[in-house]
Amino acid sequence: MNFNSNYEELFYQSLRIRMIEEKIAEIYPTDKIQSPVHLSIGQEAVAVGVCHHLKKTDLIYSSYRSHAYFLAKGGDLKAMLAELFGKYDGSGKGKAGSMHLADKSIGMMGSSAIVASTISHGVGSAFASKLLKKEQVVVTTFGDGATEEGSYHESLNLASVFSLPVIFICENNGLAIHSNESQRHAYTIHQHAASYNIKTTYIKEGYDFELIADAMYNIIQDVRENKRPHFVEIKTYRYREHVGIADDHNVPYRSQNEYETWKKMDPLILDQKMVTAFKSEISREIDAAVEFAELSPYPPASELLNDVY
Amino acid sequence: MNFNSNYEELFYQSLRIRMIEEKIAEIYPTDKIQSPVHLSIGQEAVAVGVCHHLKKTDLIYSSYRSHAYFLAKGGDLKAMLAELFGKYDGSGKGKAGSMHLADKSIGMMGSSAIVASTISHGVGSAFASKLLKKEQVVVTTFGDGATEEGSYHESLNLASVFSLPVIFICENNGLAIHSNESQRHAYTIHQHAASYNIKTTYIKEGYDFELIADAMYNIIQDVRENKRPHFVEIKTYRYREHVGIADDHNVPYRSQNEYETWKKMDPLILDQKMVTAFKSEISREIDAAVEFAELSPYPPASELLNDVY
Amino acid sequence: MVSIYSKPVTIKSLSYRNALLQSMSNALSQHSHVIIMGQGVDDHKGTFGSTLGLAEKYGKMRVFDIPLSEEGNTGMAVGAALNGVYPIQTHIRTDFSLLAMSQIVNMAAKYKYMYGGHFNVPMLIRLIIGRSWGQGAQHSQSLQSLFAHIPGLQVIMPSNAYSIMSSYDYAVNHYKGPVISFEHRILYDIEFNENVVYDADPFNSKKVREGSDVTIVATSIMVIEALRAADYVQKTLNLNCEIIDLHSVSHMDKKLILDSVKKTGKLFVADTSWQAYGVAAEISRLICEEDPSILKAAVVSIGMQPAPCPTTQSLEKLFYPSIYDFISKLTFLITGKTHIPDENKISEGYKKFKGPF
Amino acid sequence: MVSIYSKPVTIKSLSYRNALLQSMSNALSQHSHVIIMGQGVDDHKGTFGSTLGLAEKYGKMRVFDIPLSEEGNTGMAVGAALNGVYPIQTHIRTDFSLLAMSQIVNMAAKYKYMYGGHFNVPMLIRLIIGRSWGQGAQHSQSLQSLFAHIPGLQVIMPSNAYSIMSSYDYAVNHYKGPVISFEHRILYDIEFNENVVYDADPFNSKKVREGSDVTIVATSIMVIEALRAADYVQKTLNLNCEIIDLHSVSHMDKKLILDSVKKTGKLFVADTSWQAYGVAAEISRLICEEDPSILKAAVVSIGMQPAPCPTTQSLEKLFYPSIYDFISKLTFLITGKTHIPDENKISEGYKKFKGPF
Ligand SMILES: Cc1ncc(C[n+]2csc(CCOP(=O)(O)OP(=O)(O)O)c2C)c(N)n1
Ligand SMILES: Cc1ncc(C[n+]2csc(CCOP(=O)(O)OP(=O)(O)O)c2C)c(N)n1
Ligand SMILES: [Mg+2]
Ligand SMILES: [Mg+2]
Repeated sequence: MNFNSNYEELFYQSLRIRMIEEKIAEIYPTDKIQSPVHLSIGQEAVAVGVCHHLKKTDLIYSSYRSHAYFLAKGGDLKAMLAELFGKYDGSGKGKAGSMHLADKSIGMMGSSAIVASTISHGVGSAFASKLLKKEQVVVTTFGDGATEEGSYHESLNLASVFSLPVIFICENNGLAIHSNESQRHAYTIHQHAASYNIKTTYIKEGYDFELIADAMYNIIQDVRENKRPHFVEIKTYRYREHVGIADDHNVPYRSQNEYETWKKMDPLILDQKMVTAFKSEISREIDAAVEFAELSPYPPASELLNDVY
Repeated sequence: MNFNSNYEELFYQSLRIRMIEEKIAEIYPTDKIQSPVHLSIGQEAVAVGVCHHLKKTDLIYSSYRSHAYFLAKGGDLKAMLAELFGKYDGSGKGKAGSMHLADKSIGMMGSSAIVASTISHGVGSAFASKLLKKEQVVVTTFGDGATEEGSYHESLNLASVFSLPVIFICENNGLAIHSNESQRHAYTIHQHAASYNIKTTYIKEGYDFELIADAMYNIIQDVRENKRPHFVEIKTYRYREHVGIADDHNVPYRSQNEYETWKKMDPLILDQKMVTAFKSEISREIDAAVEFAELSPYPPASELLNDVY
Repeated sequence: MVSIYSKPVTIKSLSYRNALLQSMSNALSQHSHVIIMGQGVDDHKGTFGSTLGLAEKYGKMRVFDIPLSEEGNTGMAVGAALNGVYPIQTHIRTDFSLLAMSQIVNMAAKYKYMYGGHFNVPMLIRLIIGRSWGQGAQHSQSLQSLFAHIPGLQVIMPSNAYSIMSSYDYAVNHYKGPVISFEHRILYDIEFNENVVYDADPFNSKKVREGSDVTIVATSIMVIEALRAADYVQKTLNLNCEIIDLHSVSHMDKKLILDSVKKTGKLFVADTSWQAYGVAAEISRLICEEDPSILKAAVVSIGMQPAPCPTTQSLEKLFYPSIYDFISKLTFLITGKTHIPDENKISEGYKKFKGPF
Repeated sequence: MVSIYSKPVTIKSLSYRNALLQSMSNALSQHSHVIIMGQGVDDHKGTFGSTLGLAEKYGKMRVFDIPLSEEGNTGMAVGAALNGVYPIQTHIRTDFSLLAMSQIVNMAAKYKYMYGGHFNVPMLIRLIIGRSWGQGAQHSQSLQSLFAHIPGLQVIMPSNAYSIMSSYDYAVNHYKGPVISFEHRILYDIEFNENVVYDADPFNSKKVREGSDVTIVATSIMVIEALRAADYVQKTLNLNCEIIDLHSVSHMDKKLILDSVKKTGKLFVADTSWQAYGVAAEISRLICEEDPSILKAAVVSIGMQPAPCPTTQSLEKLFYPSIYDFISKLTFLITGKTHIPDENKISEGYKKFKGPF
């Protein structure tokens, strides 16, 4: 694709992710995807902005909510959908499913359904990068809820003590399942993170892919050159329910108002001209990928006990 | 005992603890105490100052380095020494040993050899105190090393989110075994703790039992009345090796100079008049307790499988 | 320990979920020192319905959501228990309890013994085993063997609604130590119609079917599978299975098992986890150390395949033993002959779990 | 798997500690991507001597002390392994690994399978089992069964210096997955004089003594106890014990064990942990599921008593099986007669451990 501007490119990528997830939501009731799905609809700009200036050789770790990162880091859509369908051509041969997307070839190193479990992996890979002089930066992404886990504290301390080229991305959608951040946090995430002697950036415009990408440009450069961690908190908003596909704003754990406010700032809603420009092309790509996933075979029984050690 | 001043009383208690631990060091080579001992020599003022204004019904949790707390909270010396000797009259019937001193009757609720494991217990007991309206404060003490553990972070957050009457005492001797704080901490303990929206006090004069007791007086009152946590970091210095009885200043992991500096501020060394005044009385008490411990029987074989559930 | 049956009850139909909800509600209403703490216990899903509405009724000091910090939360529960509270802690997946292992194993399990018997840590930890709909490797584990290896823990796997009622009542009202209970997610939707009887010792293993041809020892949802298989082989082949609902995997009723195997000479073990170092292993030890000659055939055991759980349905269905596997292996054990189960004659099982959670 | 002996070596005398130090040093010198991380690995005690001087030699980027954060550290090791480093992680007591269970069980063990075989997590976790001198409940656990239950982990218990040499060499140079190795603290001080041979598969179980009267399967330091007991009953009563050093508790050599028990008809299991859901259980399952009739007598097993470890020496000595227990139970199993061991005829064991650590 040729784009006329950075904005266009980032828009395209964000829209593509949204349309892919909307397609997943459309397919879900057919039971073809038998795997819990955690959609990033509303949060796409974060993944797109974070990954834009990363190199293919840079690494990224994510959580169960990882479709957006998989795609933004350059993951193959066909392999992703096949994976969700539980098929052999999936990125994890069907063994992974939606919660465990990964692809070594693009530096997407893992996504885990144990909250906060990949934060320390980012630290470790950054250690390896430094020791082996790889000039790689490593990104590890997680939600606001993940910051409550002990290993989060441990990881921030380790990264700072050893001065490692790791970028922590806290994607703060204000919710852990149905629980609000204020109920769970005595601290303010980026302020608390700063107490580990880590440089910190707070971005409250989580819908603004350009702003995020620009901020990341400088951060990535600093981390790569100076081999030291950086912490980024990005405020964002989850449009759908925690797991599954529904809009659950009917449940009073959060407010419809907040939702409307976020939507009013969402370029993917605001800029319908761009949407129209890209929509059909993206649809075609998605349809082809869905067909690929449908046609891909299930893994053979022989795979059951393969790769255990 | 009658004391002419607060100073005298606190001095007496600190001296008593030191003399008891020196006696333990004296006995240790005989192998009568077959249990790893972690001495508080040099750190006594912390325990004495912290416990002085606690009520018997207030609770305290500690680590494997807990002789001083056990005694300062009012624990029975005979029961403690018998415990170290592995005897049936010990506070834990000999099953506990030096690392697990506890006595429910004085609110000494446990001491654990898993670093940081009792921090959350303090939080939980404070929760119970609040729920059951006990008007108790709960103290949990731990070292600087313990702050590196994930559950430390979790505990601070929990205490603050639920606004619980718990006092965190971080006894910072600058060392975790042979490792210096600066190697291990990207953060400054009390500053980091403050980021949890917890009131924080930093006391660098860990030898000054009066200053500590006075600070604790206010803290205890605030925590009891307002049912909210407080965090206290107290700088102190460990005179002996981490575990065992030797002076290991010959090993270059720390400096002899630092040791000399701390000794120059230590009232138990400076105020020889007081030492002379109390020494023989304390010695008598200790000798009687040692005799008690010696004479106490070992637990019978029937105890082996008792109290497992 | 031998089961002494008593107090027959005649509740007609009760789902596992409602038994849980009722147990939780009973505990809270009977004792002001009982609390429920866990992620989502107070939300509109209420831990898959098992704590629904309780926060509203008993207040948010007693039924509360808790930050994501399993080790700290468990330590908090231990500390609360040491100061007069009875904490009921929930983990919506068993897998998350691995983050709390040190508190459970190093602290809760040892608190009484380690300090010479002066302290008790009465508490209940509810762990939900996930299965189906692509739960995958990290939301499907069934880690009872890890806990059952540790002295000081009472580890139970209630297989039906009545077992929940009696076990949780006993845990809260009588037992003084930490109880780890494994609840199978698939059981939640099942209604239990039979009149099951309360037991004098609700943590004990129970014989749930008399028979003479084989002894089936089963845990959790595998008890239901065992009943279906037994039903089938009875109707179809006139074979009589004796079934023991193991229930407590840490304190199994050795005599009950040994007496049964002595009678039948054959043992079939159906557990929810991997077999290595699992329930079949421990029961094998029990028999081998008592008298291996009571076994007239090799033991057969079923459980998870020795791999992490794959997400795709095509492999997941091979990962867990099906009722066909169960019946064919069982039949072969009893008769020495191959039998191909007739699908139409297998009694209805539980509904297929439809995701996502 | 059958052991194929090869590459005989003739090193004369080597302590367990020196074997460890040499293995660590070899790994560091052979590969620039090997690191050692753990509390105190770079201090003047050097993990009980097993890492002494290595930080000075290989630099503190490669041999380094690490903050007290087991879960985070293990995750860091996993992440490093995923990016080209071979991490060797140490825990000075096994008990501390309970804080890292989620990383080990939920992540390291599953990394390869869960993502479809595309990733490997080669790493070695060294866990030291404490014993004696009042280690107490939290510094004495031997948690191999917990790990061995989990598919994806290779769990070994090297019983001697040569086993360390070959296993760690194999782990670092050939094996692609996570290895959990249990090193018994008491073994550190022992010198091994025999010419032991390297094995083609260093993770495999090994027959270390031929005999016909009984099969002893032992782990870690219990192998030494088994050799002493076998020696005694041979000299004193002319009884011949076959001894299998189990070594890998997760991937035991089933054929080796079954063949031996078929020959001797009798099985004695000596492990370092509690017996419930432990090594004796798993070996019992193996036999029961294969052919229980090969057992001509009830299996005997020894291990820790079913309680947390008491600190006082008076109970601690009852908590662990003594060599007298071992010999008398062994003799009774073989002969059916009571025998009171003659202390003077028991070969010298290891030195008593003198604390504090
Ligand atoms: C260790 C662990 N505890 C609990 C859960 C259950 N759980 C899954 S997602 C989630 C909320 C996490 O919130 P956050 O980190 O903010 O991520 P988000 O889902 O908002 O992207 C919880 C509690 C889990 N998967 N892992
Ligand atoms: C979870 C855990 N990890 C490691 C150890 C080994 N260890 C015992 S004491 C100690 C140092 C703790 O330092 P600190 O908390 O500062 O307490 P101090 O000994 O200085 O009083 C370590 C690492 C342990 N006991 N528990
Ligand atoms: Mg969130
Ligand atoms: Mg310290």
